[in-house]
Amino acid sequence: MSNFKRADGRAADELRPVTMKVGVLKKADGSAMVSLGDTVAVAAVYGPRELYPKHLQNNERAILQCNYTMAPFSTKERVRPGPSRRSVEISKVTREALEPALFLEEFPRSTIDVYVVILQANAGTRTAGINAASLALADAGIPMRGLVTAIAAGKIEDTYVLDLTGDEEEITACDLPIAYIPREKKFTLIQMDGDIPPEDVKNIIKLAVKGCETLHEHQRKALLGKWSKEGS
Amino acid sequence: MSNFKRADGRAADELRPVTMKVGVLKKADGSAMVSLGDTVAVAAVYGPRELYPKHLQNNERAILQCNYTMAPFSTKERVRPGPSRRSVEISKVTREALEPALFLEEFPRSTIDVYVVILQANAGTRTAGINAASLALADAGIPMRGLVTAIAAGKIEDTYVLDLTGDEEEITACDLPIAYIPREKKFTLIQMDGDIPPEDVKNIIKLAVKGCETLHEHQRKALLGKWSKEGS
Amino acid sequence: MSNFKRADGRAADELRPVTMKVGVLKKADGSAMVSLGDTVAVAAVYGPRELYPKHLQNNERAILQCNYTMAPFSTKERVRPGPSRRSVEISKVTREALEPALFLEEFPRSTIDVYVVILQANAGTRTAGINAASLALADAGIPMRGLVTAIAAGKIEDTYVLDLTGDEEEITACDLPIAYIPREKKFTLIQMDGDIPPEDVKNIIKLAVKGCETLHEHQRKALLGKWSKEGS
Amino acid sequence: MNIQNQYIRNLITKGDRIRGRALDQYRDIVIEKNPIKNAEGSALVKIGKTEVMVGVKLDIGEPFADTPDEGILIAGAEFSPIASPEFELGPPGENAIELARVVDRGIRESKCIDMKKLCIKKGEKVWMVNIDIQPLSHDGNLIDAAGIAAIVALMNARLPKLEDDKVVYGEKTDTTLPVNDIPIPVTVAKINGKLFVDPDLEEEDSIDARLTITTKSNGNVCALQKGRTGSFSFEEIEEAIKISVRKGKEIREIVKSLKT
Amino acid sequence: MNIQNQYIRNLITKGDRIRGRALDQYRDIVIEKNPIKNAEGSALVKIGKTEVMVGVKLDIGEPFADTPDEGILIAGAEFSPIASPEFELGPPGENAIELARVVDRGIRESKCIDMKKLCIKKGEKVWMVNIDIQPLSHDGNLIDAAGIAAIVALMNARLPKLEDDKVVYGEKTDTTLPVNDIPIPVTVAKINGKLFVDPDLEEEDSIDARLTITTKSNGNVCALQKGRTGSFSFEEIEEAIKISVRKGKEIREIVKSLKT
Amino acid sequence: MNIQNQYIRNLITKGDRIRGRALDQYRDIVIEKNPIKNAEGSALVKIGKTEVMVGVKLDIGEPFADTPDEGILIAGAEFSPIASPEFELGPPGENAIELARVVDRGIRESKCIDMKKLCIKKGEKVWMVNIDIQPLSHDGNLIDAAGIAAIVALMNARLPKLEDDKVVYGEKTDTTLPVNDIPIPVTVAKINGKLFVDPDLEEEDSIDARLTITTKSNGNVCALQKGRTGSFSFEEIEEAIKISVRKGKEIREIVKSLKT
Repeated sequence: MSNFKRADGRAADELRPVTMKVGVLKKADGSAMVSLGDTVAVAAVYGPRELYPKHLQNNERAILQCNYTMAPFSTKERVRPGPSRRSVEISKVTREALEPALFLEEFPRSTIDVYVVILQANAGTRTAGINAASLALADAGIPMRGLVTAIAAGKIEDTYVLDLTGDEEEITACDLPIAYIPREKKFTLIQMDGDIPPEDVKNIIKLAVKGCETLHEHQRKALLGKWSKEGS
Repeated sequence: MSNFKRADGRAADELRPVTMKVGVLKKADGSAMVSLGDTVAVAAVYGPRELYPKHLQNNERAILQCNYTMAPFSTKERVRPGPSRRSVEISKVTREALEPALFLEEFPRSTIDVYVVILQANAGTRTAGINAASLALADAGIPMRGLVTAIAAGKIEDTYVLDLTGDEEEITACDLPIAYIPREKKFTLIQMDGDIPPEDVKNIIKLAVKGCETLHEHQRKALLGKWSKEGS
Repeated sequence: MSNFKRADGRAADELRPVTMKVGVLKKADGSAMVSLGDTVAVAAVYGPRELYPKHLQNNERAILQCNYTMAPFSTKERVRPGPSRRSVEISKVTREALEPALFLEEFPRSTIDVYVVILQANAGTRTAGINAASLALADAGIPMRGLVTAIAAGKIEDTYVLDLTGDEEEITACDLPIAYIPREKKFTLIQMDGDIPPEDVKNIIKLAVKGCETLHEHQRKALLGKWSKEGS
Repeated sequence: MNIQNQYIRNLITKGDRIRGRALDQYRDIVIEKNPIKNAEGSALVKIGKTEVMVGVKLDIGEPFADTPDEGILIAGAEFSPIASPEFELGPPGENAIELARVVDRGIRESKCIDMKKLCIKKGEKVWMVNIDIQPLSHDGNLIDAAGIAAIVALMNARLPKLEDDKVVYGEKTDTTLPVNDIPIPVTVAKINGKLFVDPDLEEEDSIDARLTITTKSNGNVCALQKGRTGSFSFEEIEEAIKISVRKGKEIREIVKSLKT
Repeated sequence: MNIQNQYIRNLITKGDRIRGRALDQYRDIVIEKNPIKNAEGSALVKIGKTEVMVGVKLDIGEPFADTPDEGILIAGAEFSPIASPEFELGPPGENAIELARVVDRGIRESKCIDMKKLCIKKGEKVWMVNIDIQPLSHDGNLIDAAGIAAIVALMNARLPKLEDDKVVYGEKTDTTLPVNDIPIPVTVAKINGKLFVDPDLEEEDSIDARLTITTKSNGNVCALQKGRTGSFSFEEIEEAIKISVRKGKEIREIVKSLKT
Repeated sequence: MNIQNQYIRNLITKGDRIRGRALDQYRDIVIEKNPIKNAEGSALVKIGKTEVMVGVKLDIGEPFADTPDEGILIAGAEFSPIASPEFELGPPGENAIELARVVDRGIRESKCIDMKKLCIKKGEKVWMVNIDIQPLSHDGNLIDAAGIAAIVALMNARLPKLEDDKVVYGEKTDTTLPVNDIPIPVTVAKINGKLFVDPDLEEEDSIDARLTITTKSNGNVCALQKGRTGSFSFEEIEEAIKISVRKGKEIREIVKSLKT
């Protein structure tokens, strides 16, 4: 391992400061806000509710619909409103990251709608969005096999690095985001941009899993906080 | 009051030359053409007719739909065809200006569709459009609480000025269009851009009401002209 | 007649090398590939199949829907994906060229869908597309009054010229594409850009008909080839 | 096909028309020049109850790479519901697009506008001629009405003022567009082998096919467009061309008589 | 109109409101300055359970031809479903467009930003001020919340760094936007002739009409917008203006108290 | 899940496949170089009954602000209904977008194209490399077919002629694109914990999840993309990478053998 020092003083396997809150949006059936350092995502969940128009209904299971959006002011250079190819792809992989955790067959003819908005972006927006969406699903009382957690990791110089910042993304040999269900030890999102040997891929995934386990604790606390508050 | 003289020689409280005709479009259920000086609007009305698709129907009342469009050649600099944010807003306030005059509850499950096209523009296009739309509704035989009239007024130097031209819009302290139902003394559209004390707002509205009363006479004559012609 | 020599050595009334194949696309109900020189069109047919949504169905006949698209890499300068005004018009005239050959009244409430993609373009793409579409309809087993054939002709210097190339289109006095049902001696597409006396129009159409008759032979062979292969 | 369509088809087959017109007879054509002040040129053409407004707007633009010394011609049509209950809001559909492209080709291919004279600075700045077609009432035969309105609007257009190679919007000069011919589209409709001109809306709903033939002053054909789902025989095409040359000449005389 | 709407209307007619507020009483207003690091300026405004985030982003652009020495102001609103089950994905609808345009006009017409100071090079480069409105929770009266958030975001915005007349994204200077007034929109709602401010969502669903009046520090009115399908009498307009001047002043004091 | 899907799943669970292939066996791969004359480079790749055409078109454009001395790579996919009754007309849906982006990332991250060599004038003019993916027949595993076709098309592309820094469309030079590696995507599918490659359409409709792994000549991984609504265990990921390195090498040999 090299002597690579992170600009923000974090250890290589350390997450940025994490904040998680549920029930932050007043009008949604479930909602959550997740921040990892300067990346802030909010998620709202509606449903299960009957899907219209009816010809889109599936008689055997609920449909999960996900939409990921960046607020125009969330980035250094303004984002043009409206869907982009990037946001369409992230919406798709977000849905595919969440769906393995749900019992959609319990809600035939229904839809569960998940909306993620990135309010502030400093790398890791898709994973922050998945963490928030997973919490919002739980907050909405939708039964789940387990919470979905997500984080990216990479490799800078010879060091495996967890939870990359925007500046670190510029110099990493790869950007590898995962979504992971700790209770099931299952990967539901795996993506990577980069150029690394297979051995590194495995090590980086392992590091990301460590990050997910920590995030899982944060998620549980956020939900407990809600429940204890509700119980009080 | 100042010595402000209008370029076209009108008195401060004088409308531009007004022409109003009903039944000008062959294919509509009701139609009208209104010109105020160089501003020319045509309006067509269809309905009440059954609304499709059915899931948009309201079982208790008719839906009023309005669309305002500028012909590409209507302005000094060509207008790009298709809706703009301006035309969407004007379509909305036009609908809200007309709806108080209608008995929509008499036509459940129906739609009444109003289309306004500006053929020539020299300021006051939204108000010309509302005047034309109101006439077209009457021409279509749709029962109304009263005709809707509309005009803008403003303030140039220290003079309150009725029915601004495009050149006058450049120098007015405010542009304040209203729609007004003379029979009910009700304001159904109020907008303003400008920077004036509250007292001026009131005086300008009063001046605009005077203009509306004159326009109301023109509208009644236009409809009488049609009816006498039909009777002859 | 002048001494105009064609750059590719063809006689004035000679087609470019023709290749026609049916059943080239694995997933369509019927398909064909047609090349005339460097112009290559593929067509796929689906149907007759029930039309959705149901309110678009015609209780007395099938609907024919046609779509003409150029692959982005088919031309010298890249074509932007998505419909253009040109492609919308060609889709329309393609439908109107094919429909007279079909017995749509035999398939009420159905749709027959024809998709043409131009893979390579060197003039004559709409006619190549119609030739391919007609073959694909036959390949799909859809009953027809006769095969539809199509070709363009023009006039360069004083010579009537069949099957223009892109370079020839630059210098022709007119570009006149037709679609023609040889079995019925009927013209189902006639378009022209140019500037020629009526007498020339007639002579160019006659030349194009000759081209269509040759193409008709190619079409029949392509279909026989298929059938003999199927029989073997 | 409903009863009215069948009635019209039977009549035409016998050589008669619902409103008593001859097969080769247009409805009354009324043309108004420059009704729109803000357009550089405009025309309102009425053919019976069909009414089409065309406005010509000029602006400065960059020429196409392959014609660096030529102006640009663009025709578009907006089918607003004011003209017909069959028209819907939204981007132009295939009928509006076909209409605009047929009008565009008639003008363009006739070479009635000297596009090279519309070059301001080669490769950089040329005049863009926007022809915007706005039907006000659709009672059949929009193509001919739009084509006539387009050429009249062009003939009566005046260039706007330029300052520093920028358009001063709203100020027109006395310079007219360089228009040197009058292409006229004539649409020939067909029912059961009978050809006739200028179908009204009820007739249009009953026809098998139509062929629009645009001719120039010298009798040359500059554009053809077959429409609808029927077909033509060679003899019918021949006949349609003959009709269009003759009727085109008549309409061209009406247009010329305006030019004072 | 459902039973809850009728109940609300009956209450208001008697001068009462569902949550016990006075007719001229806003819900609690909470304002957070610059919560968004990547925005040049931002504000989160909560009025009761209504929450609106506004971010101001600055970029360089070409000025409009008719104002070559002035910056450009653009306001837009995205109604994401996170804020309300009634909002749908897709391009902004008429309510989002109206909201953005009313906010835009209040800022623009108040002349609170000196647009000439936003000119970098006349006719070529000026600052473009993007005001992006993102509701987080729609519990009624979005217009006032958005208008307040917009002016607070503008007041707290700092220009980004320029290098060779290009923006260095993400680096802010200490230079603030030249904002010299605090326009405040106050929306007055009406039920059965009774006027009241700051309708919550249930009230908003029950009203006849609304009138948004944006006022400046000197009490001048800089924008009016009537909404919904009811109407106002002259006396009601007079009264609404009076209310808006008074409430605008109160809200302006809250905004001013932030500026430290 | 229908009976056929269940049958396929049962087979795979036992290690068998409907067409008798081994789990790690691709269908026959047939590659045609440069079938499209007007493209600067092109390839048709058939994997069994799946066929994908890719065309590479080059044009001049402005570089991105943050990479002023690098060319631009753009991949797009059009899912025309000619390739499958499941494809619909209209703008690219999420599957087409994902396909194009996975192909794009495989090329881009492998750094197989030296983007700096595509700079013509720093900050002003660079080559834009358009990779357009057009499936002709969708019988499963479009990603691998498209990825192979894309790299073959790039390897066989020649730059067009330039005159005054403008492209002379249709004239190619002898200069090839600077391509120095052959990234190959291998999609590993999963049913009930069994991993297998190159699912055909029926198999694809039955899978739990897929993982596409793009590898380079040196065995490095340059892109990963998990798809579908199932999940993977760590051991499955390890195994999938092993498979993809091995199969990627085999396919790379096929691609290399073409290059004569």
